[in-house]
Parts: sequence; structure tokens; C-alpha cells
Amino acid sequence: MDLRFTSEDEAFREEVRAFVRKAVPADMARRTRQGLHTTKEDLKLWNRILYEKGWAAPHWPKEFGGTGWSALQIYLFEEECAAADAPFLSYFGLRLLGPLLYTFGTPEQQEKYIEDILSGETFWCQGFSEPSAGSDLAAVKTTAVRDGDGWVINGQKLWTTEAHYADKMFCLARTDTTVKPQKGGLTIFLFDMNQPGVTVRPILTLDEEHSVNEVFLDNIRVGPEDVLGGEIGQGWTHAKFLLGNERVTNAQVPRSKRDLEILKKIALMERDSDGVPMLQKPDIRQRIAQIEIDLAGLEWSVLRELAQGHGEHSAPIASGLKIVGSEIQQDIATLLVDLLGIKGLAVHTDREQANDLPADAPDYVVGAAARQLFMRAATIYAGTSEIQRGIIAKQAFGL
Amino acid sequence: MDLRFTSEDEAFREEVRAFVRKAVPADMARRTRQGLHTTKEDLKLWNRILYEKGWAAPHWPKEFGGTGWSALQIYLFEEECAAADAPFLSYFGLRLLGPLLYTFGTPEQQEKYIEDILSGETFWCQGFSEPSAGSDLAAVKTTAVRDGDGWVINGQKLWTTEAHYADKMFCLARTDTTVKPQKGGLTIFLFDMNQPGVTVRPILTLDEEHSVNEVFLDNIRVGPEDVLGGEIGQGWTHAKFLLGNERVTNAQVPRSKRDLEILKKIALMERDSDGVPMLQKPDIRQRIAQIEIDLAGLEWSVLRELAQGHGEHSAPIASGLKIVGSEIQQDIATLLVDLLGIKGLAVHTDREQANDLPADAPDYVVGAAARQLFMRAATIYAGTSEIQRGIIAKQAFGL
Amino acid sequence: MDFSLTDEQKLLRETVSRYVASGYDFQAMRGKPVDDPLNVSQWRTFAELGWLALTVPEQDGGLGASLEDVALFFEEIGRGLVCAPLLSTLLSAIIVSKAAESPTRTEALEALMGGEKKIALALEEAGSRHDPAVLTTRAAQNGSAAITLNGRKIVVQDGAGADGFLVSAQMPSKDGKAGVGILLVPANIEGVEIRRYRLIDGRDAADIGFENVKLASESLIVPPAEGLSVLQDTLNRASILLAAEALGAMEAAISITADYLRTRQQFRRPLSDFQVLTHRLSDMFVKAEHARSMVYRGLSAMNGPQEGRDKAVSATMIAIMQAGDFVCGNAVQLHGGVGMADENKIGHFYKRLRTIGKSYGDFNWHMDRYTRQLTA
Amino acid sequence: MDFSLTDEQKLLRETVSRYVASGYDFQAMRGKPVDDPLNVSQWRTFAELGWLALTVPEQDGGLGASLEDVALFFEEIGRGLVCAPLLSTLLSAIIVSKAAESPTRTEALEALMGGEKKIALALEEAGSRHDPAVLTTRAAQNGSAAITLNGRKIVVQDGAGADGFLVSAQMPSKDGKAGVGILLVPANIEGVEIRRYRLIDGRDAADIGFENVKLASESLIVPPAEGLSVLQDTLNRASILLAAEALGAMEAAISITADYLRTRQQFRRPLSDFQVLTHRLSDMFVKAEHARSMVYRGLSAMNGPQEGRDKAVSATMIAIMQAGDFVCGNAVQLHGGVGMADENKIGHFYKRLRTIGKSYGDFNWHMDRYTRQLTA
Repeated sequence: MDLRFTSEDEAFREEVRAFVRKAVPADMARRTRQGLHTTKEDLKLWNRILYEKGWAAPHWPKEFGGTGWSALQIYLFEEECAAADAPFLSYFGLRLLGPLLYTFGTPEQQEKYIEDILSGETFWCQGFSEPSAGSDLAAVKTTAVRDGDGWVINGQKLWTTEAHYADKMFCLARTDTTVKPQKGGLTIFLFDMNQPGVTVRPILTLDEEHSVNEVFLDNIRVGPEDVLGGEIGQGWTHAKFLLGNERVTNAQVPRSKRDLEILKKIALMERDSDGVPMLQKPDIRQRIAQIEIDLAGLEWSVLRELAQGHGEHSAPIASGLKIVGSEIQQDIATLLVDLLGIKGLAVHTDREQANDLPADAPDYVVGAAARQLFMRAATIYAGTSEIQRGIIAKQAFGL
Repeated sequence: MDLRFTSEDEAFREEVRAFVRKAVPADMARRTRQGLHTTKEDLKLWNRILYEKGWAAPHWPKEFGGTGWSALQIYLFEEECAAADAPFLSYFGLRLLGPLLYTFGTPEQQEKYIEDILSGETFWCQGFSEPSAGSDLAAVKTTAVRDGDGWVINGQKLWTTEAHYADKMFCLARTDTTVKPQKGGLTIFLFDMNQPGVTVRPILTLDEEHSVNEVFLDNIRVGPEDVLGGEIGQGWTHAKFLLGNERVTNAQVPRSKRDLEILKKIALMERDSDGVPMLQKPDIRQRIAQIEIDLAGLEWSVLRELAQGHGEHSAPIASGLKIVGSEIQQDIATLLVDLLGIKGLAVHTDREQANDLPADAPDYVVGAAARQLFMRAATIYAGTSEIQRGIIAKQAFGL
Repeated sequence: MDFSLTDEQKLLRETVSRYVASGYDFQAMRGKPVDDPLNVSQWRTFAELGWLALTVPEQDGGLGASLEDVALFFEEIGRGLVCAPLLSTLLSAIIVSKAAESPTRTEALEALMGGEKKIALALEEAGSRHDPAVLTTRAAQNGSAAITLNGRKIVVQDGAGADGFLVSAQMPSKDGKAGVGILLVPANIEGVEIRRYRLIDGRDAADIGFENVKLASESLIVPPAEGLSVLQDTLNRASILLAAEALGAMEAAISITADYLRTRQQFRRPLSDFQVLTHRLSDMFVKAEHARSMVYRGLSAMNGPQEGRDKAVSATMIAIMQAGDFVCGNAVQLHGGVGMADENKIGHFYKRLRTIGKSYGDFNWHMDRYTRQLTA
Repeated sequence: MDFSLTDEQKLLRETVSRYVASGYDFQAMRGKPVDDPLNVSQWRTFAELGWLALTVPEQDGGLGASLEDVALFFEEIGRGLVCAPLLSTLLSAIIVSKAAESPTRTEALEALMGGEKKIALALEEAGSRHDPAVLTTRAAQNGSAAITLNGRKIVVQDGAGADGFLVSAQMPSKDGKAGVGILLVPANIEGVEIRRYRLIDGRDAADIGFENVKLASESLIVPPAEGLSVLQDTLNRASILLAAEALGAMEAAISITADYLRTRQQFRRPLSDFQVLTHRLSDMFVKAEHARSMVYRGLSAMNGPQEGRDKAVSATMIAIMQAGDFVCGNAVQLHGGVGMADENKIGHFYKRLRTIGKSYGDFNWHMDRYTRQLTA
């Protein structure tokens, strides 16, 4: 038992910090701090910068472009990125499809797709959720019907994040309606978003921002080379593979640490009617303390998971991280808006000029209200808190 | 709509107050303030005092010894009793069996039992819960088997409050195992506790106090005159009749108001290490404020129910009152112990001399820790909070 | 004590619920500029229904409704998620009616009642944080001559489309003491600069600068000796009415969520088969009942002695905000992804509650006010 | 970073879990006076197992275990709900070992290790509220002559059966500055008055009065110049060890509750069929994981720079108390009436957690200490 980072780890952190702080463009950093959804341009640019450094996907195996860092080092890297207000890279290629491809993809698929994911040349979206398949992926209704040596896909996907940025989709579809979805009835297909038959309808979320979409798939033709892994019926296995990993990432500790740091600075600038900085008010101090303590525990829970090495995440612990991490994100976003007083009522729309904000509002007001509203989704997306509790009851207690 | 007490009500309150404040003996008042379970002597004495005034059961119909007061007046009476540190009268005769008797009892049963309940001459206990029938009364296993013109009762009752005070039990038993309990399989019998075959085993609760018991019933013979209402198979109906009423009473607003008043006085006397009264500390003030506000809402919810008149309680609202009322009792009891610092760690046993308490501990420390521990039961007894939420979902939403 | 509604109260509520039921479309109305034909016609209807006259005294041709009546009205407005500058208008009428008789007063009340003009309350400033006594806007007057106004107000709700503002300003009273006057300032006169924007609940607001704005002495609606107490009373009324609106919104959100649980299928069962979801709904019910009781209690206190009002109103608002966060937050949660779509109505209850929680006093402000008055 | 246990650590934990498994009976032990044969024999076993030597330095014949080791030990003690004055003893050894070489020091350490004597910490006073610097007990010394002690300590945990006390007292240091000395005071000497009582978790405590108690100068274990920093360090260690004990208790309570849900039938189904109950259990699991992480974090801080320790330890204790209330409170709740019976073990986890939450710093104290050190 050694409950400290090694000096090698600390040296590593310094190295990463030195690079990252210089590498993030100032205007990109400002946009990240404002808490709005990252623009496609920022995603592409930051991805390219990291790619050129060889750091776009540290968590990947080295042979596919990863860095060979330990899980703890990857965590330190993510923390430094967050501390430097770098945006998160697009999730769907680097976090979801990439690992699927290098684990299950055919050599041709790996050859064709992986490098472009790594470089940010190709953006992907995840076609899993549907109108009647939210928490319950087994209820997917999108069909892929055999047609010659290929398939024809029809259906409707919902809550598709970044579908409007994406060049391609990896799409879960029913390939066999005679067997259970869990028993070989589902398959993941890879195809272009930019083709006739794919229609993307923006869905604004409560923040009035555009990050998710409805995607209509109308007679999309795919060939045998577009079947993930080359074998029909593996969709359920592939989908499950993604889940644990997603939940650990969803703890979002580095981002929340940075957000809380910013929040405290704002609490020093905002004042009550007596001119006292909000940070000096006992109730505000106690709320901040509570969040700090909750976040500290979450961070050490993540460290405990990571210290065990790659990919061996315990399902109930990962679910717990997701529950707590999402609540902390909500708490921070809400407290920030509370600190802003009535200025926190203004919705933004224009992130560069924020000309629809109160005239006296400082820079940090820009995305605050919007982010608070969007963060309601944190306990919903990637498995609701209720779903996570069910996983814990089942996996930890067999209930 | 008139959201104030009438001047008649206010005058009534003054009248009650004048009597009650004088009528409660000082040592009884002190014991009530200390928060321990009421002694049998205090129960008997206070019952007798109210009986002689004609106020022992204001909620009963006038013809059976009630007062004819409105529901709001009864509430004011209870508030004044609590404010004067009067103990609650024994629940089982006056609140439960009494109403059962005057509603369903045979004329002979009414004649035989009601006056003695009113005067506190006879104490009753409620034989409903059993080892495997806690929340689920339909699972009652105690049997009453026909024997001549009577029945022989065998079984085991659990959590029987005041069984050790009680002269008699009203006891729920299976009289017909061939039909569902809800469809005529259950009957309530009335019998003496003081007879061979009745064994009372004390169960100490977390407070190390004796208020509940296990009762073993071994071949208890009862006659046809001991069947509540004279008719076999009405047990489920009778049990249901008690539920709504119990939940409204369980809001415990008058008692909690008084407890909070006492708590604030204590918060003024207890000091932190800088000598600042706890009542001046911002976090304590906020906790007290929160309880006050929760309790104010609960009080007005009770008033809304009562203003609608006798006995027409809405099931979901009554369940809500029980949930909130029990949590407030817990909050007050816990905050009080928090205020006491480490003095709040001492268990009491001797309520008169408290010679097992810290030497410097003031009078108000006596029952504090014990009450906090016992109050954990508030969200369990008389239907757990989980059971109440189920009732709300069903009754308010049909879910 | 009597919680039942009078026939008049029932009727008043019915005019609202009937209006909402007869095709009121929240999604069509939110974010619409005030001069949009839909808004213009809606406002005309409100005037015809008598809603805009509710708080105008009877002797001025209004309905002189009691605070209870108006609260019941706002409960229905909340239930229907009606998005309109009703609160500003009804509060403005209360303030204006306190002015001494003058053509300005008469015109303003007529215009408010008739729906021809809208007046918004310009009270908050960058440093005020809901405290009406903390302000830097100043009005200067030489004897009974014209008044000169300088200062800046922020987040004036419904301010983007208002024709005039009731502006609080520091000004000495006649005996020379410091005071806060309330001035009626037309939106379109020289020196008034309006910066318009939207709030999260789909309504509008404005920051308003006043630079050497010249006003007739009649514009002084409430003199500096009385301004602060009028403002404090107005803020308490505003809070209670918002609380009532919040209550209606919560109850609507609960009802919509219950329907959703009954119909939405997941894992081949309706959501209502999942005990954690139905029990959550039960807790929402309990919180809303608490909120309702606290609205009644607040109303009762507003009819009681002056000294108890501030504390009671803050208690009501604290309860409303906590219940609102729980009820409307969970309404979104139980809707899952669907609840996050701005095109679905349910999220807008949440946004409205969030807005109410920052209007005329936020949680910290009310909790501070309450705990300051806590006594043993 | 490495969270895995060394072989020695595993072994240490196993000695505890094996002891508990081999017939340790909480119900038989709680509330037993210290001179009860059961207690005497248990304590002898603890000495034989080496537990009482854990915190005695190796050069003094002890095991010199690290804080991590001792925390892991207490985690198992908590899991087994072992009711014994272990913490007082192990903390006393730490303090005594700081004394300069002397027969008193040697004898005390030997007696502690051997289980022949128990020493309790007499630090709290009526007005101290956990602050070791706030005390009225005074020690006076003329040069190097005998010391006279006067004062009163309250709620000295494990004090009823202790043979001696480590008493904090105001006394001037050699250069005349005010300081806090720590004195070793035998229980049975003149002027020591002990009032014994029980605590809610079945352990004992005492209030102790000192009236002109005469002590040899060797009794001054920690001189006034160092006393306060030793006490602060001791309190941090105490908190971390209690946190570890609480963690073990929580995990045991969760495991027992999970078993209960599996077996207890209501409405003709096992309780585990009710989703609200299993999800509650999941939340308990999440809280306990949080608690575990905070124990590790606190331990890590105690190995880090001095200035970060207080804040980190308070963070740990805040997390522990919140998790403990939730976990052990709900363990009782999910047991229903059964959980309320004192004869059932589950409620005693709750009582132990309540006690831990008031030992060496309660919630308010830790939250105050934490928020005082909050920085932007």
C-alpha cells in the first residue's frame, strides 16, 4: 500500500502540463471555461494538436496509436488537459468506436478507420438510442434486412450526440427478429452520414443548444465490409463492451475539479448586497466544502479503480462513479448559477459576443445558465441513475 | 377562503390553555420534556385528570364521551397539551380500539369497555404485528380455532407497544384459513392480558428502553362475546379502518412544535469552544430554520385536512403527513443531540436522578440520546415510509 | 379556518383553465417578442377577460381582487405554463394605484387595465442582490420642478417589451432624509437606453440605463418617505404570487409525469411498473402538498401583522424553491431523454421554477432573511 | 499509487477477522464492566495477539505499525463490531512513547503492551467542544518539583475502567509561555474523583475531577511547549482510525442488510423483490465506497505535509459521518421493526457510528475546521 503518486508520476505530470498549457489556444480555453458545448472547429483543432504530439488516444494500445502510459498517467494527462481548459475530444470515435474497432474490428476496418479517428479527420456518432429504446437497448427497432450480399437499414435514432458533426455512424440494428436481441439479434454497422437516406433533425435541449439529434435512416445500403467485426449478431456483445468504460469516464473528475476551481474564483468576485464576497458567506462556504469533499472521494474512487490497471473495471463501482460524478456536475453547475444572482437567469445564444446577456455581466456568465440546464441530463444520459442503481444491486449483491 | 383561526377558536384555545397549564403536574411535565417513554403512572394520572374534565377523548362522538369540538378545536387542544408538556395519553384504547368499538362494537362491548378506556381505568394493547407480519397484516399467523361456542387462540405477536402496561389486548387472528385474509379470514378478539397463556417478553429498543414487547398467546380461550362487533371475518375491514386515522395523528405536529421550542432554548444555552451560543452559529440557524419551515408546512397540511371535518382523511395526504412528520421528529431529535456535543453520547437509564449522566449535564440531557435513537423507529412504525409511498402511488395516481 | 374557494374564486380560476384548455400553446408563445401578433392578440384577450384589472382598485374601475384571489389566479397561470408579463403588470398596477390622484396615475391605470400599455419593475441593480434598499440609481429634484434620473437597472423582467418602467431611485424626502422614490419612466424618452435579452424560461428582460432622464414631478409615483416600505410590500406580494404560480406548475408537472409513467414502455413494461419511479412520484406529491400548505400559510401571514410577514414569505419561498427543484427536476429525470428536449413541455416547468427561484429574492436571500429573524 | 495490501497487512487483518469469527459475541461484551472475567480474558488475548503493541515503537519492544496498518486493523475491528478500549490504548501508547526516557515511560509502555494497564485520554472539558486548546484544567509545578493538578474532564471514553489517564492541562512552559502539558495520572491516587457511566454504543466513559492531585515530575509525558501539537496530531490520528473503524462497520452493516433483504419475506415475496429497497442498498454501497476512498485519502494526507492534514482529516470525517448516517440509518430502516430491537446486532452499527461521529470532533467541528481552511 502506497497512497501517493510516485515521483515518476509527478514528473510525468509536469511534462504533460508544460506541453498542454502552451498548446491550448487562448480563445479555445475561454470557450471551454464558459461551459458550452464544444464547437466542431475546436474539437478538430485540439484533436489535431494532440495527434501531432501522439497523445490523441492515450488509453489505446500502443500498436494502434496509444501512448503506453499507465492508467494513472492517463488520468494525470486528463487532469492537466482539464486544468488547461482544453476541450474534451469527441467521444464517439476515440472512446467508443476506437476500442470496439481495435478489439473486434476486421483488419480491413482497422486499416480503414482507426487512423482517421485518431487524427480527428473523421468524426463518428453513435446510433444506439431510439424513441422506444432509451434505457433498454434490447428494444432497438431499427432493422437491417438482408439484400444480396449486403443489408438495407431502416429506422430512427434519437439523442444522437454530435450527429450534426459526424462523418459516419456506428449503428445498432436488428438483423434477426426471430431471436432475442441479447442472443444474436443485433449487429453494429458502419456507414456514412453524408448519403441520401440519412436525415439529421436537430433537437435542442433545455439549454437551447444543439448537441443531440434525431436521425432518420431510410433505406441505407451497407455491404458485408460494413459489419463491425465482420460477423452478424455480435451487437449485444459489442454494446455491453462499451458500458463499463463509459461509466468510469463519466465520473468526469478532471472537468469537475477545474469547474470547482473556477467556481471558487467567481465566488470571490461575486458579492452580496452588503458587498461581502459570496465566498465569505458561511452557507456558500459549506456548500462548496460539501462539493469539494464529495469530489475528493470521487477522485480517490477513480484512482482506486485506475490503480488496478486497464479495463478491469468493477461494474458496480463504475456505476457508482457515474451516479456520484453526474450529481457533482449538477451541484457545481447549480451553485455557480446561484452565485450569479439574477444575472444567472439570462440565456446565452452567442458565445463569442454574448450580446444577449446583461450588459454588466462578466465573461464567466456566458454559459452558466445553459450549462446548469444541460447538466440535468447528466443523471439521464449514459444510463440513468436509476439504471445504475439497478446494475449495482445486481452486480454487487445479486439482487 | 379564510386562512385564519376564528376568534371563537382563539378564545377556545385560551380556555384550554388556562386549564391544561395548571393541570399538568410539574414533575410529569419535566419527564415529558426529557423525551423518554411515558410511565404507566403518568399515563394513568393524566388520563384521569382529563377524564374528570371530560376531555379524555375529544375526538370521540359526544354520545360516547367526546367533547363535540370541531377537528380544528381538537387540534388546538392537542397543541396546548403539548405546549404544557403533558404526555400523550395511551394510544391503543383511546385512539384505536375506542373508535373501533363505537363504530363496530356490539352494544354489550360498548357498555363493557368504553367507559374504562375513557377514564384510563383499562389499558389496551394492539395485537396486530407478528414476526412475519410487519408491514403485511395479511400474513398474520395467529390462529383462532373454533372450540364449542368459543375459540382458542394461539400465536405470537411482536412490537406490541405497552403490552406490559396493558390490561387487555385487541388481537388480530386468522379465523378461517380457507379464505384470503382480506376476504373474511381475519377477526379481532378482545381478551385479558392477565391470564395464563399470555406471556409478555420485553424487547428493548435501540434506546435501551422498554416500550415494546413480544407476546406469546398459548391456548387463550375466548367466547362469542369477545369477537369485536360480534361477527367473525371482519378483521381486515376493522384493521383498514384504523389506518388513515393513525397516519394523520402520526404527523405529531403539536409535539414537534414543542420539541423545537425546547431545542431552540437549549441552542441558546449550549456554546461552542469560542463560547458562542450554538443558536448564533450560521449552520445551526439554517438547520433550525429548515426544520421550522418543514414543520410549518406540515402544520398547515394538517390544518387543511382537519378543516375538512371529521374522518374524511384523504389516504395519500395522510400518508404524506406520516412520512414528513416522522422525518421531522427524527431531525429535531438528531439536531438536539448534535447541540449537546459529547454530552449527547451518554445513555440514560435513571430518569429521576440521571446518575449515569455526565456530572455537569443539565436536566435537558437526560433523554436526548435515547430519544434520538428511538426516533429511528418513527419512519418504521405505523407503516414504514416505503409503505406510505406505495399507498400514495396507488391512491393518488392509481399506480 | 376555511380553505374552500368562494364561487367568485372558482370562476376566476375557471377563466384561466378554460383559456389554457382552449388552445393556449406554450411552445408557440415562449420567446415571442411582445409585438408579435400572437402576443398582441393574447394580451387583448387577457384585458377582455378582466385579468389585467385584477389588482386595480375598484374605485379606479378595477376588480380590487384580494391577494388570495390573485394567488389562485396565478396558480392556474402556473398550471397552464402561461408565458406573459402578467406579474409585472399586476404588480405595477398595485404600485401605481398608491400614487396621489393625477392624470399620470389615471392614465397609467387605464392603460394597464385596458392592455394598451405594459409597465415593468426596474428595481434590481448590479450590486443589489434583491435588496431594494441597496441602489445607486439617483433622482434629483429641485423643489417641485422636473426630476432628473441617473442610474442603471439590470434584469428587468418583462422589460424588453415594456412601455414604461417603475424605477426605484435614491432621493431625499421633503424633510431632507434619505429615501427611495418610485418613478414611472416611459421607455421611449431621451436618456433611456434599453438592452434586451431573453431569460431561460422563454420570457424577456432588459438592462436599462438612465442618463439624465428628465421627468415631470408627477412621475414620482411613490415619494421617498414611503418608497422602501412599498417596495418591501410589493416584493412580498410578488413572492407569494410567484409561489402560487410555482405550485400550479408543480402540480401540472406531476400530473404530466404520472401520465408518462403510465404510458411509456421500457423493458416491455410501463414505467409505472418500476417501484423506484412510482415512489419518486409519491415524494413529488408530498413536496407539492408541502408547497401548497406553505402558499396558504404565506397568504395568511400577509393578512396578519406586518412584523410577521417577511419571515413567513421567506419561509414560503424557501419551501417553494426546494419543492420546485425536487418536483420539476424529477419530472425531467423521470421523463429521461424526452425530458431534456426543449420541444417537450415538461422541461419548461423546470425552467420556470428555476426562474421563479431567482425572481424578487433567491434562496440565499430568503434564507438570510429568515435566519436573521430566527428567535429562541 | 498502490492500494493493495502487503502480506503483513493481510495477516494483521486476518488475526482480527479470525478472532471475530471464532466466537466473538458483541451482545455478550457490550456494557460489560472492565473487570468482568470475559473482558479480562479478552484483553489478555488482545495482548497475546500483539494488538496492544501495534503503536509502541519497535525500540520499545512494540510493533511500530504505520498509521495505514493500524487503520486496516481498525477497519476489521469495525467490521466485527468489537467493543473494547482499543483506540484509547493504542493512542495512549503513541503519546506515552513521545516522553523522554524514564521509568514511568518504560513501565507505562510495558503495561499497555502487556495488557496489564489501560490508559484513557482525558482531554474534553465542559467548554472545550473538541478544541484541545480550550481547557481550564491547570497544572502547576515549582521548578522540577512535584506537579499539582486541578480541573475536570468530561466524557473520557473508556475512562470507567482505566488505570490511568493522559490529561491535558494548561501549564506554563520553561520559558514562561502558556502551553498545554500532557500528564499521566493514575486513577487511584488522592484527589482523583471518577464518575462512571455508559455511552450509547455499549462502551463506558467517565467524568473525572482532579483536586490538588500531586504528581511526580516524571508524570509530565509531553511538555507544555509540545503538548498542543501532539494533541492535534493525536486527534487527527484518532479520527482517521475511527474513520477506518466506521468503514468496516458500514460494510458489515451493508452485507447483513443484503442478506436480510434476500431472506425476509413480506407480501409473500423476499424484500429483495422490492426495487426501492434494493436501490437503497445500492446507494448504501455507493456511500460506503465514498467512505473508503476518503479513508485512503485521509491516510495519504497524514503522510503528506503537515499543513494539509487538518483539512484532509476533517474531509474524511465529514464523509464518514454522512455516509455512516445514511448507511447505518438505512440498515435499520430496511430491517424494519427488527432493526429497532436492541437484541439485534444491526442497530449497534448505527449506535457505533453515532458515537464515532461525536468522538474527537463532531460534524460541526470538522465542518468549521474545513471551511476555515477553504481557499479560492
